[in-house]
Amino acid sequence: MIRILNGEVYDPINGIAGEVRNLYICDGRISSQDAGGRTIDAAGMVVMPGGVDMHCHIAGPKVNTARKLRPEDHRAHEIAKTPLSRSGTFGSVPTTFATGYRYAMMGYTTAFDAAIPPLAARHAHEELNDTPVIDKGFFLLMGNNEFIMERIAAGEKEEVRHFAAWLLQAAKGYAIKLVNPGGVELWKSRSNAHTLDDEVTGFQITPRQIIQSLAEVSEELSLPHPVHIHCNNLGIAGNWETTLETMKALEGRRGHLTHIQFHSYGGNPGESFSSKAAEMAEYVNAHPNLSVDVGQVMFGDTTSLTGDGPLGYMLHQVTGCKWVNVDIENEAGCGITPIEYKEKNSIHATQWAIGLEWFLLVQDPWRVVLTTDHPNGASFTLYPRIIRLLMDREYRKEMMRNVNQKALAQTTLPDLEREYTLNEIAIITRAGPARLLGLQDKGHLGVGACGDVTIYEKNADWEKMFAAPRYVIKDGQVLIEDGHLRGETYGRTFYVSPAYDPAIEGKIRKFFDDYYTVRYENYPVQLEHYLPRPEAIPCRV
Amino acid sequence: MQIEAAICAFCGCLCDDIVLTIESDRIVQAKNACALGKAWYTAHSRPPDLPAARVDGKSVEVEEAIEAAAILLTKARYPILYGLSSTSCEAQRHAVALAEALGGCIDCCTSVCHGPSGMAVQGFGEPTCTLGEVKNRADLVIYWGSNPAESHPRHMSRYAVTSKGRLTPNGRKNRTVVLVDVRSTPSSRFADLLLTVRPGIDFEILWALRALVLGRKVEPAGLAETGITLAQLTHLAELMKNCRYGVLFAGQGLTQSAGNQMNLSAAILLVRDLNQFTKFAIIPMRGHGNVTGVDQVLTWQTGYPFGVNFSRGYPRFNPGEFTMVDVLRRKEADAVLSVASDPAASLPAEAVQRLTEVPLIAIDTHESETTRLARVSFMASTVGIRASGTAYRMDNVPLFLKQALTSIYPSDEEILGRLLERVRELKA
Amino acid sequence: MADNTFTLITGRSGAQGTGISWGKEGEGYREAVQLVELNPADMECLGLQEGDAVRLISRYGATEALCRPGNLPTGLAFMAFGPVANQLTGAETRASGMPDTRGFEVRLEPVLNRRGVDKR
Amino acid sequence: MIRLALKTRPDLPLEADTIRPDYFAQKTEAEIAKLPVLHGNQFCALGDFFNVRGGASDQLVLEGDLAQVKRIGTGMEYGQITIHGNAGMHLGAGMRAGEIVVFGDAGDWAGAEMCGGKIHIHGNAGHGLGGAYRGSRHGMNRGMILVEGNAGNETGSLMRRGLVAVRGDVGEFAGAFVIAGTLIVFGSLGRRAGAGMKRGTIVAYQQPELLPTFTFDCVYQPLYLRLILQTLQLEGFSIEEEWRTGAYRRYSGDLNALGKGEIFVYDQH
Repeated sequence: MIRILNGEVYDPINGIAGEVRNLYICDGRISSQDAGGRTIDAAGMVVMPGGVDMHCHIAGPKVNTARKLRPEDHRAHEIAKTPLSRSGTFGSVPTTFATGYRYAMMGYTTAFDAAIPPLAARHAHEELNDTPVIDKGFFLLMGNNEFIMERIAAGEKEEVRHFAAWLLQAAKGYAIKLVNPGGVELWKSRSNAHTLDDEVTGFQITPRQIIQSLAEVSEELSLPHPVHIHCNNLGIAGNWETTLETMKALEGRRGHLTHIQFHSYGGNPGESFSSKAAEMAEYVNAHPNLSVDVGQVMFGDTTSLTGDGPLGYMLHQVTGCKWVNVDIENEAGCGITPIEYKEKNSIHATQWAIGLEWFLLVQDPWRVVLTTDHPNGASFTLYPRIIRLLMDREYRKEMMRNVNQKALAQTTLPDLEREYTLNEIAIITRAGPARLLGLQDKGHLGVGACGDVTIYEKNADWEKMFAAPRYVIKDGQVLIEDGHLRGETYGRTFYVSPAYDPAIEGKIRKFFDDYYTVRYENYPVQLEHYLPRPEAIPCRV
Repeated sequence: MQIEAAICAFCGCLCDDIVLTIESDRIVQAKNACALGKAWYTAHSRPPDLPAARVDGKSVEVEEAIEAAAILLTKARYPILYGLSSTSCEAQRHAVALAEALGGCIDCCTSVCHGPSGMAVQGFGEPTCTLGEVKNRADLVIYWGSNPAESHPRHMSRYAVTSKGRLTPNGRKNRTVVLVDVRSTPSSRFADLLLTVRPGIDFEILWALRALVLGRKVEPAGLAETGITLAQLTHLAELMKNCRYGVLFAGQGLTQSAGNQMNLSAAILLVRDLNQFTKFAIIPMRGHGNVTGVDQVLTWQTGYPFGVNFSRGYPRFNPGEFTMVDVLRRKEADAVLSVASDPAASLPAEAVQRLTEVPLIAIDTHESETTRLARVSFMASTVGIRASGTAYRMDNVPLFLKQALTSIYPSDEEILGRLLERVRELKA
Repeated sequence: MADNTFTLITGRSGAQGTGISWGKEGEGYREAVQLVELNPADMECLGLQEGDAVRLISRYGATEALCRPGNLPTGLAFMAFGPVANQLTGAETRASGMPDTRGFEVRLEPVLNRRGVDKR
Repeated sequence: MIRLALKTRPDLPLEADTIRPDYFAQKTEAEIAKLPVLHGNQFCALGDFFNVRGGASDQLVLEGDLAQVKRIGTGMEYGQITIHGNAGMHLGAGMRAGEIVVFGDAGDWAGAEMCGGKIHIHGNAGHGLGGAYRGSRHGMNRGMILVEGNAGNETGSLMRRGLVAVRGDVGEFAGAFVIAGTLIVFGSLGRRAGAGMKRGTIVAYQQPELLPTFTFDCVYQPLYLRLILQTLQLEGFSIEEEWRTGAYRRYSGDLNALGKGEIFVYDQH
């Protein structure tokens, strides 16, 4: 039991924006009753719900391959064991223990991996079980699933739905994720999808059909989080039209467009590169069915790791760096390559500016979420700096002076004077993502919510304030105090379990016999073995 | 009783279509298993004939052996944990924690099998795929320095050669199979093209192939020692460039021959170059049942796949410095814990010598050279037969191995878990 | 092979593989790891018949094995992985972690008046 | 000057990355003796293993067989270390400036990824001399390494700038994947030298076996080589007069990489 007294509370879901209040936590949850216990004097401090990262890459095959790929990125970035914590290494792709501790140190208590191939779901769960502190889950790659594509081609909409539900159950996943729909399949024959209406060879369908079918399935299954889309043509000049097409293709259905920064480029490949954030933000502002997370790029060395195989190859061609590609049978793919974002590079500077434009141009903070697409745009450890860029106009202008001026001048960023308020920061870092994820007891401090609370000491330097909260409380336990870990804990794994017609199982089994190398029986993840602290989030019909 | 879709964890193929017939707690039949798998199932379902734990050759309670092992290990100041290739990821997770708690080194059989592949990946990356893509798409399959007929007997039928898939409906007929080796093996008869090369010149051949694929000039003099003509190589280069989906399976013939990691670097660069023209993948022929899994576990816990040192309380990586053979040869190790491996029978004699000089603790599922040599030894239940747990196939696909028979010994996971707990107490 | 020098290749063999499971005391395993395969012409050159014992000497050590004709080029010798071959392999890894286990030189000397048991 | 004489031979690897002239420069004898070194997995004091004499100097003399002592002078930024005896692994790895002289052998990875300064090894060097650690984009990046004896595999691999000269033989893959820089080998150059080199120069004095992706260009007298040989002579390497005036066969490669690298082979005729 904990009492947090006299803090300046930011709880946007409950309409509280900086009021001085007391908070009580009882049995791990926010309570209306003061049941005593440890008292934290939060006078003069900022109190917020624990942070929620809705899109990062922290577990599973491509993350681990990226770790393996880059010993040079870990050397001299180690953390030693303590009596309470395990050791690990950092760099752009930290080890599991390091990931959990670091999120906690930053006041984040929930994170979702954004792209897990179902065939490797077991692997993702294993890693999440070694990721301390935070609650977690993952989105399941379905945008290039050959069973789904076959069923779409056959016009069997129902079967797509039943299969998607079966797959979510089998993998213990949380949401439907599309990555370059159709394009990853095409990459397996060294091609790619360039428009929403390209034909996916061998299946006689188009990316548009995949997007529409799975957006519909997400709604029909009443999944807590709508379809999560990484559009076609990521990173390619002129891709904004594809992104807008994708938004339109949703035809009013809910959809979350992820790392939108990477999809907001004007110009022509090899010739010109510009920002289309302003035009696109306008579209998003006018369409309440859409939400985005930004995928902010920050300057420095990082690792690009993506389920988008052809993108990985393109980046490797640009950088000449070492390159991993994995084609995953019947389902997905991935590409990995180190990348360094440089301030003076006109493309990189434009990308940096576009991310900030998105934050500053979307009017409704509930529909824009702070992410770096960790580690693609930058490490999640840079969130506090991004917060400062959003809250401190002068700092932003100072940073703008360091970047390629010609590139910057072609964006609207120099004209944007907006500064985020603490309440808006609370929205884009916890309340908003929790709501978009459909997590009812996350992202707020109302009675019954998880006892995840972050308490910051005020500091004129917002980066410093957000980088090192004074206290981080997880499920009612004070885990971080003055930057030190005070306890050892492992969080829950969120998943969904939508119903399906078991008649589909025979067809799936046949498909496995024909095309998979693992047996149907050996595919589903054993709940009791791989999810030691499971929490099924209900699908509300 | 019958168990369908059991998974054979002997080799890196992890064939998951085995049908087990069980009679009075013994596996009497393992349908679909190869000779290696049948031997594994039959041998590992024998009734126990050894005490669960021994200290100095005397049978003791497991608890007593845990105590003895924990004391030996905590006293050591440069202990090394080794093996882990034939156990579950759950056990491997404990092993890494134990190495960390001890401030020792941890290395797995990778360092003496595909460690060079790992180092090459760290240098250049890896275009690869899962075995299902080979089954569904590959029209050109190359085994280089590998003898799957004897090392991975079902590799060709289940995954790479005769299997049928989406773009390979006629199986073998849809594929060209190339074998590159220094000798003729039982695998040779499956090849359409057999290149017999001189030993130790794989790098030169791969390097020349790269040049041919890239359309560069090749000095024929540079091929003089290889046993292969420029014409033969040109033909292979053309096959590679013109296939739809090619796969190069890299065997220990590449990793263990002169050049080691550079041979694999050359192979990876060749495959990378080929991706300018077509789709091409490389897959290392990982040997033991879960040697791939230990790389995974070590990597997610430490950032590095093998050869890790915790002397400073955090992980560091350096093959040649923290790897088993080196730590033994230089006589640095002052205690050794071997898990699910038989270093005394599998490492060079000069390295094995050190095992006889320092406290040796062994955990294995059967008696071995190492358990016989050990001061403290534990018998453990075999994962996939008498214990359950996770294993990763050679293409990194994770599978859950179910227990088929009753447990007669504790599992590696349990033994390591208890050892870890005791070591932590002693260290506190 | 005037100087009796061969290049030794070690590797997996079927019998050695099943022996791993059966435990290494088994007859099959012991036989499998004690064989050295040579090209028949090389054997003839050395006056060796199948089952004859030979002494192998590398820069790292020496051991004895029984020879058998195999389908491999002249100048090459093959042994299955195992404790016998390990007497010949080297623990130097050249800063790679991988010992010298394949493709190194061995000298081969027939052991006079001693023959292994021919299974058939 | 500070003298460290080994008094207790470590029975386990001893990591002594605190033995750095730039660390010692501002410290007293007593403070130096208390600096931590890692013996196996336990931190001990430098004084447990060495007799320390002197303080407040960036001139260090080490005595004894230090083959088990790793990381001497890693990352050092100035000063001089003279070692009378052998040195263990990672000698001067990542050093930025200053000088290390070893009257004995050095272990693997001496001068790996160094970015300045000079290492002179009078005995043999191990593997990875001036090379790169696994995964790194480049190895040595400025500085000079001189070896009077032999060196092992991957000498100067992934070198980006700098000079490595070896009086004796080197192992395989010397100068592999070199980006730029110079490697001179007066003894025999092992197989596969210059594999994957983009630019840079390898000089050999015995005809090596070259990869099929190196092509012969011409015979000539590279002026720049004269300057380098002169530098080496000033450093105390004995240089034959005809090496400076003689002709060299030039091979270019690696054609599988950029192809702008060169291997010069001294042509006696």
